[in-house]
Amino acid sequence: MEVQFRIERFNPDQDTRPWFGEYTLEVEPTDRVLDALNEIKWKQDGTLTFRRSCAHGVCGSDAMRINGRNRLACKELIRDYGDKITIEPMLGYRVIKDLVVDMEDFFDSYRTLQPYLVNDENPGAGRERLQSPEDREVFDDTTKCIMCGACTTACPITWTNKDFLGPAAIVNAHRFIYDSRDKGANERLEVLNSKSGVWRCRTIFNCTEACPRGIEVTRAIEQVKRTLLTGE
Amino acid sequence: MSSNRVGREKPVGSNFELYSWYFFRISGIMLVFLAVIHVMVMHVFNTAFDIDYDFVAARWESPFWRMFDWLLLIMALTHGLNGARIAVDDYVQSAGWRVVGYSAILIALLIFGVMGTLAIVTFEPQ
Amino acid sequence: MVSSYRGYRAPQGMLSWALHRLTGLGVLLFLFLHIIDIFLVGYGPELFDELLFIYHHPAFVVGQLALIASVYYHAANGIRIIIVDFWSKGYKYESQLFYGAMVVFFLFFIPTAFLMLNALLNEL
Amino acid sequence: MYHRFDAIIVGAGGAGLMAAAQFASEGDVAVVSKLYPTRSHTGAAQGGISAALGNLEEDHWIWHMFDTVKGGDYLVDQDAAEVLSREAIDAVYELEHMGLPFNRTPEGKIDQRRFGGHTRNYGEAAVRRACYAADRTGHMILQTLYQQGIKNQVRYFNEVMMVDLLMTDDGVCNGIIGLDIQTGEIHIFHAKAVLIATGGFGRVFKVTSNALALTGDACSILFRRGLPLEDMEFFQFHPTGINKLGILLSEACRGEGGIIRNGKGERFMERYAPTLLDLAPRDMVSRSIHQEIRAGRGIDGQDYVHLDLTHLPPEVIDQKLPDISDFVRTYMGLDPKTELIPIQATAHYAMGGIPTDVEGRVTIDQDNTVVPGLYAAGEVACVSVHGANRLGTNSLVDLVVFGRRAGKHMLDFMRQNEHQALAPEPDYRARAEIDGLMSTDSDENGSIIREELQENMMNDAGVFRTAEGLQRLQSKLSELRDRYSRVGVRDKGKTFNMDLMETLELGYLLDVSDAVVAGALAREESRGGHFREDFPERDDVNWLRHTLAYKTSGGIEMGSKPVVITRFEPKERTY
Repeated sequence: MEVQFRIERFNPDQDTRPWFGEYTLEVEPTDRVLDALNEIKWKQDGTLTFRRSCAHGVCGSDAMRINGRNRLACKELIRDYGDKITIEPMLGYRVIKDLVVDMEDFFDSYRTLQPYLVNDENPGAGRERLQSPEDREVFDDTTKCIMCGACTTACPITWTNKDFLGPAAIVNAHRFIYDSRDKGANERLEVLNSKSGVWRCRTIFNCTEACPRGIEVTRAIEQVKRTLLTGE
Repeated sequence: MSSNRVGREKPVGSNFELYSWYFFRISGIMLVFLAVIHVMVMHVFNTAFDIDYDFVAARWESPFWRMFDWLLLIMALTHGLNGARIAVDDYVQSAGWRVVGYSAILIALLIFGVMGTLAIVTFEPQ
Repeated sequence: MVSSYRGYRAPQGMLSWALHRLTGLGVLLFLFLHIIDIFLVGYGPELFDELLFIYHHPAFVVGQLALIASVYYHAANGIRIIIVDFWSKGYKYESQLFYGAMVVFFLFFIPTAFLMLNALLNEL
Repeated sequence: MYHRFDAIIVGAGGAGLMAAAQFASEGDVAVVSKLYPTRSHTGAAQGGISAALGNLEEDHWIWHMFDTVKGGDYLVDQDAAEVLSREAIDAVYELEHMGLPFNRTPEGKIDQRRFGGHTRNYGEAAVRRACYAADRTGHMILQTLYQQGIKNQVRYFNEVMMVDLLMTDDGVCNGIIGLDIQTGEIHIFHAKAVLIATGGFGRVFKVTSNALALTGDACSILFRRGLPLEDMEFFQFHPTGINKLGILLSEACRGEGGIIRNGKGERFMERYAPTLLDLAPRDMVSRSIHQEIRAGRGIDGQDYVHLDLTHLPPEVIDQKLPDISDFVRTYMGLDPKTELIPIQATAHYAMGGIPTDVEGRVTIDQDNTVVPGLYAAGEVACVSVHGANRLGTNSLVDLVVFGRRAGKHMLDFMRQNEHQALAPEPDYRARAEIDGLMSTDSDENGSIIREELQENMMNDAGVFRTAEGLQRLQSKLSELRDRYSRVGVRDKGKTFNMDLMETLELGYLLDVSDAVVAGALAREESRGGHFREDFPERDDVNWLRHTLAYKTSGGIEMGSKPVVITRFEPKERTY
């Protein structure tokens, strides 16, 4: 099928403002949007720039706005979009070039919340810390995060409020707060209780809608709020 | 390219945002009753054309309605201005303009709170 | 900032939030006006009744309708948010709750609008 | 820009980050990655990481070692396999202590499941040895190790691509040259020790489970500097890739009970591996699939077969294979609970690579002479623990075990040695290469060369190989190389020049392909992942040895190196 692509272009070396490039392409309906981007880059315009790596939705490189919503280009099939597709970079972060945005702030927020197991007790060599399957299940959903940035850059609060840590950072804090082996919950909760923490969330659900891994992001944030409120 | 930052400066927390959030919900639930009853009384059981000075005077004969209206006033004002405060946080990024925004909200709270309270408390039918 | 909102094709949750914020700020502005007029009650019936013509103007009746719609929407959607906040399974039904809130909104708003417009027509 | 560190780790996948974790707060270490660390391909590993913990049934590291040796068709260096299977146990516990969220048994221990080629008591029956976290074990390993790096305040250089290796005239490694993709700037990294952990090169093939970034960069760079590549002819084709796309459906599908069926609906593995059936090693299953297809028993006579999960309890699919189900739904529009999944063998893993000893030190000849200061670990390295064919889950074991050993050894090395002076203008080669590509203008399109390369490699250096096909491939490769010399980069900008990056990568792919084909042509036998139709038998008399390929001005020269045999004498390999 023939598909028209409108892709937002911006090269800081020569452009003062972003513009839209138009490309027409013959594709299979079952092709991924990423396949089309590659085809345009390889056959039509070598300067088109985007991030990509694993091409099947586990590395998180190619999050972008496809027809106005944050998606991974490698997880979207063209048949679900029809013959006109608009592709733009994620919102809220500086565009480095074309569809590539600066992720430093994103990872910065992530690092603020101690995204690692805090537990200095030595369980002894040659054995594991025990954890029941039920305790393991509690934080299973948030271990799926691949840090693509789709949730954080879908959130209307992060677009305008640069203090907000954003959904992805909270998801990764959640993954440790509810891990029965972790002992750093209080410190993380203290940060999450601050002005840039969970209380900025207005339960808009854009993050959940955008998550390519199907993580119930809003649920995780709400759970943290309830924990802060009840101390449980 | 390179990053050796270990995250942002950690914001120091107080429970202010928590209380604010909680108050938002509590006042919200109260307002659902207060405001909806108010609207019903003014616009469903009566109409805008029934309302005049005498109507207000008759209603404020009863201490219950005075209390009711005062509670509505305070809840609506604090709930609304808290919302405005959050809007300032969300849309005003420069520290200076934020102070301006917060100040405007505080002043509005004072002025309108005092005006409304005075009106309700000191009213004496003529 | 504004372009951000144009650039994202709003899902239902984002629309409901944007409306919530707009109606909230709208009601707050009206509240200021309302406090001023009620304050003037203290200055006696002449001034107050004279001012009331504003409220009786047909355009303002329609304006009040918008105000009431805002109050109802803000209340119904606010309850939905509170349910999602406090009920641990609420997130699953976020979208159903929104439709529920809209049903409640119309259940209240339609009779209110009917009565108000009826009163206006009787008065004209 | 000039940077000086005690140690540089190139590549931020499992091996690189595990090595970085060994430094903890000691030493000045930087991790250079051409992606963000969390994008590394370790994250795509699904099924599990094997270690003889014996949490569910009796198991011993020596059984694991035996399976590894036999799975590798006896080309495995047995000293390395012993290290692998012994240290796997500690490494898994260490990962758990770091916070890795393994699935758990009812008693709270790490849960384990069956995986291809892993058996009890030297081949009696399948054993539960693979520790796992749903079907995202690799993702959890990558996240956990990246998190440790944050905890230890490791310095990350993200989106910096290694373009050259620095060595003194005396053959001591003293740094690398990196290209900052975001700015186009050249960076000189001066270090006492360098670890290469850049992963595989599956992108030389058309249908692959490998990420677009896996282009064999470091293999090629070392190869160009005269260092050898070992056993490059051994490339693993994984039997269950999604048809046409090559996206991997983990062996865990079969570990949980999935069955492969041909066009007649037969469970054809009964004929090829009567004991282990669908859980036979990957090379055998892939070859069996191809044999079925050649015999006209593909689905509707076409070149694919079916993976059948429909008989599994739905909750197993939901809880233990959630991501795989998601892939099948997303890319095929099928429900794995009720429908059969079209699969095809997909290029998956390079057994060969940069030769190293068990400490991760890069070696250059049959006597295992080491290059001081240069280390390699992970898929890019060839220790060799995988021999001619890697067992499922052993890639993750390899990463953590040898990443850890390399890290520890580097820490010692760095304490005992000083920085070696850099040559003046150490970046001249890299600058010359990049300037050359940037200043060329021609109609030659690199991406078309790459497509032809991948297509030809798939056809003639894939599951089945012949002398005729490989010779044809060699002349094709020299034609492509000739065309590559005329390729110009179309994007002339400095900022995030992805076109330059892909063109450099194409050069690396060509080098790596040369080495694969030279090895495949030289090795006149069939063993593990390397199958020569003109030499269909294993030949232990002539070929129980590793190949070493050297790039010289006159073409590729082949050398060899003996296989280390300690406990298990080579035997016929049946399952």
